[in-house]
Amino acid sequence: MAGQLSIAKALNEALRKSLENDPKTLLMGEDIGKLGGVFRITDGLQKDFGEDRVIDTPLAESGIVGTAIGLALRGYRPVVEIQFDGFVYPAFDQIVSQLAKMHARALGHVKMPVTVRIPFAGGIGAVEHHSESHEAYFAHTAGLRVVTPSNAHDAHWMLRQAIASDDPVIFLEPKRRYWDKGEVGDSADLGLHSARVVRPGADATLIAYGPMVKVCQEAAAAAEEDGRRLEVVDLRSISPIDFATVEESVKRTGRAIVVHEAPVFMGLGSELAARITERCFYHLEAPVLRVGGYHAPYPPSRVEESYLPDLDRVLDAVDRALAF
Amino acid sequence: MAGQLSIAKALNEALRKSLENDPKTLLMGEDIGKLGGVFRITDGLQKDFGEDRVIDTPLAESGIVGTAIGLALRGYRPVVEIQFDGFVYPAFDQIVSQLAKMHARALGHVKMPVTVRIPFAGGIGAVEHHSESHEAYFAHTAGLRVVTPSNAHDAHWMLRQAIASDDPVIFLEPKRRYWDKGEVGDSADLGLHSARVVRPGADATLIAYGPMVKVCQEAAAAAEEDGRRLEVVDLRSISPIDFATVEESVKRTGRAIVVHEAPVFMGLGSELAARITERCFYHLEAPVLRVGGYHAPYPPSRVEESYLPDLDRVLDAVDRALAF
Amino acid sequence: MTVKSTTRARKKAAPAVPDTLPPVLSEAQSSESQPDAQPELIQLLTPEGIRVEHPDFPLTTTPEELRSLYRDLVLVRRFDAEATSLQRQGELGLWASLLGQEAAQVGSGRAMRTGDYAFPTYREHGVAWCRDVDPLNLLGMFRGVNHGGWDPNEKNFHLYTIVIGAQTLHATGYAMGITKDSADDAVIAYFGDGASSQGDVSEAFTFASVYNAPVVFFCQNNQWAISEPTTNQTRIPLYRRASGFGFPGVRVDGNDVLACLAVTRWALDHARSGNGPVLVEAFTYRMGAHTTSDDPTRYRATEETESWKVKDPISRLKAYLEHEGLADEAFFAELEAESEQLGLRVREGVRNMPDPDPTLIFDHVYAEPHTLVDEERAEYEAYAASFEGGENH
Amino acid sequence: MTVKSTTRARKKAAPAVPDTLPPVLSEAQSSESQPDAQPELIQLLTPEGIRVEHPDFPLTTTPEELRSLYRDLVLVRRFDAEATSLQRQGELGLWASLLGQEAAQVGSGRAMRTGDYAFPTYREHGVAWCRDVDPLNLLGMFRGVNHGGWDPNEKNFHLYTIVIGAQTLHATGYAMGITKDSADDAVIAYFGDGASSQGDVSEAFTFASVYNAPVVFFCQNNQWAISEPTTNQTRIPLYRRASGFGFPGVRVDGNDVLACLAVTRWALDHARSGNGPVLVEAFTYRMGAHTTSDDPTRYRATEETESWKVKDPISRLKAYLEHEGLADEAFFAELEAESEQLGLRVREGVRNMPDPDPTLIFDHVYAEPHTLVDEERAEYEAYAASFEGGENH
Ligand SMILES: Cc1ncc(C[n+]2csc(CCOP(=O)(O)OP(=O)(O)O)c2C)c(N)n1
Ligand SMILES: Cc1ncc(C[n+]2csc(CCOP(=O)(O)OP(=O)(O)O)c2C)c(N)n1
Ligand SMILES: [Mg+2]
Ligand SMILES: [Mg+2]
Repeated sequence: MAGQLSIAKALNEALRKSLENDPKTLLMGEDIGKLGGVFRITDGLQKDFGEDRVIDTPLAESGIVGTAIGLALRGYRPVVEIQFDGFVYPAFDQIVSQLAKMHARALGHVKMPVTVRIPFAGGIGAVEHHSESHEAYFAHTAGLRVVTPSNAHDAHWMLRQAIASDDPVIFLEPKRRYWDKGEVGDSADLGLHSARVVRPGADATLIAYGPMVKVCQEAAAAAEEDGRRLEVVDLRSISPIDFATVEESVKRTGRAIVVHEAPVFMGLGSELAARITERCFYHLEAPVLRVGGYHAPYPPSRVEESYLPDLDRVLDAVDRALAF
Repeated sequence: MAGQLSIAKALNEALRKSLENDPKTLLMGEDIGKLGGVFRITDGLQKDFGEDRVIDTPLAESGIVGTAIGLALRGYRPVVEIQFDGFVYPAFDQIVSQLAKMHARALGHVKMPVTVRIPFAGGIGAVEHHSESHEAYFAHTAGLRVVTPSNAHDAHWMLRQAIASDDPVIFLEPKRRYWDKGEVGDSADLGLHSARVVRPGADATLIAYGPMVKVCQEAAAAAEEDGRRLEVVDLRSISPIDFATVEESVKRTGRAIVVHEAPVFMGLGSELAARITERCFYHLEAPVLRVGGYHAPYPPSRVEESYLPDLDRVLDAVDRALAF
Repeated sequence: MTVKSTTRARKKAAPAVPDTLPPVLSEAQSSESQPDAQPELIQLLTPEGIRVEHPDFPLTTTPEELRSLYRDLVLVRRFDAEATSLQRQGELGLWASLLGQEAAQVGSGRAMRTGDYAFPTYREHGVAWCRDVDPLNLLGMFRGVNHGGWDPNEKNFHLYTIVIGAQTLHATGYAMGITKDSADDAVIAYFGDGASSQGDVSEAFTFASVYNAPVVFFCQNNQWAISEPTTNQTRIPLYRRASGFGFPGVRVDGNDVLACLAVTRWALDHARSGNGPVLVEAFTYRMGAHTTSDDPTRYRATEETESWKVKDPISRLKAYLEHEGLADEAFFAELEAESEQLGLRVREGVRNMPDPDPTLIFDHVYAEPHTLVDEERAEYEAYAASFEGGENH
Repeated sequence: MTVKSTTRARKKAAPAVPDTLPPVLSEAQSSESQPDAQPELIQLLTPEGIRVEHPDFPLTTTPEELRSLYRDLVLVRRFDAEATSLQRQGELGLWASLLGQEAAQVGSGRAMRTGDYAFPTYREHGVAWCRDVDPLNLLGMFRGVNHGGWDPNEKNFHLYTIVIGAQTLHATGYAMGITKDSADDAVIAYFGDGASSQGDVSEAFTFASVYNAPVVFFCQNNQWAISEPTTNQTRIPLYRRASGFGFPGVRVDGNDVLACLAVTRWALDHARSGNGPVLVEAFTYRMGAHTTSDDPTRYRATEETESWKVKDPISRLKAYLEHEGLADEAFFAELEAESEQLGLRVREGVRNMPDPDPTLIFDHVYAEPHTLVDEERAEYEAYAASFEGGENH
């Protein structure tokens, strides 16, 4: 992987490599063929691997995931693209009742190596259903693995690891970061489910994933000007969560703020806050604070800036945490 | 409501009263007509109110909820029965993307007075998909209200309040308590979204809802023998949560244990723990502990007793909380 | 000029019924397998602007009505073009153009009675026009100031639905309500060729059929679902889907406003008279991109698009009006002026559309009070106020 | 004895196509609206046990084959009866009886080749039998010791699926894989009349049709979906659903094992030969309750059930074997003994089925290691161990 790649391109290369390395790998989804997907993540792949391996499907998400399950039973390794976050719900039953549970139902006799790629979250000025963060639904569902990269390197390697996994993986792509560029290394330096401290600090820990990692990094940089050293943890994996890394950090800093776009109520932040408090009770100087979306449908794009956590809201939470 | 009624009968009476009081109220679902539903909650209602108001639908949950939305748009007040918890997922898109969001999408011009009744949770020795606790999915979804009664009185009055509500309500019926009897009072003594302290205590607060309230009450009774006075809060409403009542209790007791059947990871307990810690940080003697299901598909019935929180697991958590 | 129609549908590459079929099946399947066995495409006005009769769908129109339909087509196209250019100017975030589908929408829209109800997708700007919905209302969601937000009951035109197919169930439920009310209204559910694959649409067919609901399923088969041709959704013509659910399906020339009017009028009357649902497949073409975000050069040949230009819905009606002397130059000139006016009004209306206050986020989550929303609103307001005093970080 | 079939389907109360249909539609709809226009119900053996020929579905059988089919029917029924009584004795939590549907299941099951694959609902015990799945395997989920748990690839018999219709998509995906492998296997997807309303089933029809997948959709229309008659799901015969999706549908007498065998064999060959999917509707009857939890007296008349008794799938084959002298008393006696043996084996097998260790909960959540599951398992084990030392609360 020479030089700087956008996240989009890093994903495209990951799909290409996976198709090259394993003839059983298939891509399925709406408009992923000639169009290359609405975000061009599958650009050029149908041309190179054929319609048999890069499959434009009928417009039916339950059908896509359901037939992917059948293909997996036949020994294939399907990688499904859901066009936008808001369109995965018609497939919810197939994901939650079938994909997630098949391995257990079969007492381990069958495996479900299906990756479901979903461009998720907001910030792109889109119409309804195109900006949702629904990771909490999937994280609560046993049998699924849920991950999301925040940079090109992770995008590439985590997608390859997800496809190679024998378990179903919900792979959430932070769509507003698709065009962010970064160096993609020659190998995966971490396991699929490890968190990464992306900025060291001592005063408080910012915990984020996917699109919010960048916001937290910016917030940490801004805080530094005020003499506050914020550590930033990129979770990378939402289910399972690498609590060892999180715990180690929070025990050092004594304060944690979780940041995500999804509504705070019942969001990932609640699990992190609950478990961090359990594990670090005597180390916490302040309650774990949460910055996230409101308990409301994702709003029209002209007000999404007010809905989405940004640098100011993160720093406001830092202020509150430090004031305890 | 003279005398003791089972929860099942209290619900049946609530439906009857709602049908009597408002000609726009309709019941829809699978097998709710002649059969009276698999749990007989609609017993006798089709006979008395006709096939036009108590409607046996085709076997298609998305269709049921989707047409209920259309009926609501036409001025009706549909009450939908989903036969079992595990069968609501085919309707997930209609619930999450349509029912929950229609009012906001219309800037308030339309209302969605649709009640979705779901017999939920486990403990009845059933086969797969018949014992699930999926309240977290619905609670995380803005636009829905989510409630669950734990006794006959609440079952009756909360269902009537839910049906009267102009917002969509997910009404979760603790199926293993259907045959528990209790006095049903002459009027609703609480709003739909108020919690209730069902047993006062000073040493720790047990927080539960639906089927787990009884378990917590039993645990509290057992603990009393050891001289421990446990307060039990029946949340009744899962979304929104009556945090005022919770907060008041935990500030008094200094310790809280949340109990639910759903998997702990990303379950209601995480939100309660996170928010209680935020609100009661300096009052907490111990982290909020959680007792619930494991991160696994609901298991075969012969081992469900090991999956479900019971008196011993609750008391074990109380021990741990008190040991802090 | 009026001649007998001999039009046939463009043959799709549906697999022929294979030889291995036993005779009893070949027979049973015959109407499905041999598209030429009967007239598929109902047409009343040829692409050349020649009026033809169809024995089953007689239509009498006054010159005034014809001019009025023409006016609708022209103004709807004008509005659509204006919206496309407003998107290019950055005034809208996105636009889903109806270019090429004006006749399907105006024909079906004008077939409706006042009490009838339409459930659109996100592309039915022409139907909205016929329902007298202010065009500016449609632009709110594309500008990003709301998700629709008009009162659907004001004009019996439901909010745009983006999740493919979901609205067909709402339409069916609404139609079930009409039956319960013993009203003689009917409903149209719009959807696309791509949408036909969604489970919700089939479930809507089932509910409508079982409850005999007065709903017309109006499928605009514009040949494409973003980049996927209709052959990705079905191997036989779509109108035949209905027969599998026990109700009639017809294919109409979707670029022929008169045929769309006549067929939809019949279908609505069929439905409102207690005969249950009908599927109308309007065979048309999406002349533009899927939306302003799309790039159709990646997946379809320009020749295909060119070949549909000669079937343009507006020019054929214009040719007819001119040949038959049903409209004079003054009419066309006035319409041109009205069209400019409309463009201007839309342009100015959009530019003056205020951004909503951010507290809109909290306004309509619930119809009744909700403690969590109230708290979050209060937090938000306090937080926002902390900036107003100039106390930024 | 062999005569020409004149059998017709029991007429369902489907609404006639209304008068308002324009001629072109009445014509197009004719095959849907006039069930008598052609033979609907394919039958090779009458309820009286008389062998009839169907021109499209010739079947030659040796006496041995016939006896073998009879044996299947009897043993499957016996197994089913045993399971029902084991449920009554508290050994099973639930049982879904196939009583009355033995012919549909054995006929279709025996039509499969070894390489073919079946995707059952929760009632296909007879198909499992034909696939050589140990009957005890089927009882695990009904006893509550697992959710199925057999290896589906061992006998090409997928796990039971309880969520209605979901397995039709798995079957279709599997069949798409067969095509990719250029194999000449085929798949059967079982589902019920009630399931036909689920969006997933229609989506499976679409995928199968578009990809020309080698899958036979085998609908056992047993007239009931728990308490709902088939008229709650459709107003025309179910086999016609297929025509709306562009592939053939046939209705076979589901109580006639020979017809089910012949039709399914044809359908599988049709599918495996690259001709795409087929829908087979096996017209049969659920003689018992939906499951042991159900009480059919609440919703259906005993006369109806009685009227189906005379169509019993086993007695008609027995009558044929006897009339034609194809089986002697020794055969029936041996079978009776074998049947008793089976009952005994099942009874003992179930009673000796051990309860799983509770840590089963954690065993197969994921195929690869998972920190949260590992932690919870460790917590559970520590907690459980605290009791073993006798330290209870
Ligand atoms: C459930 C769902 N999946 C995917 C999408 C994304 N999407 C929007 S429009 C579209 C194509 C729709 O095609 P068609 O139904 O033919 O309507 P048309 O756009 O041609 O009018 C797709 C895939 C969506 N809106 N909803
Ligand atoms: C999605 C879903 N909804 C509801 C149920 C509950 N349920 C189990 S069997 C059944 C009836 C199925 O009828 P049919 O498809 O005709 O099959 P049969 O039981 O008659 O074999 C219902 C409603 C379910 N299992 N799955
Ligand atoms: Mg289209
Ligand atoms: Mg049935």
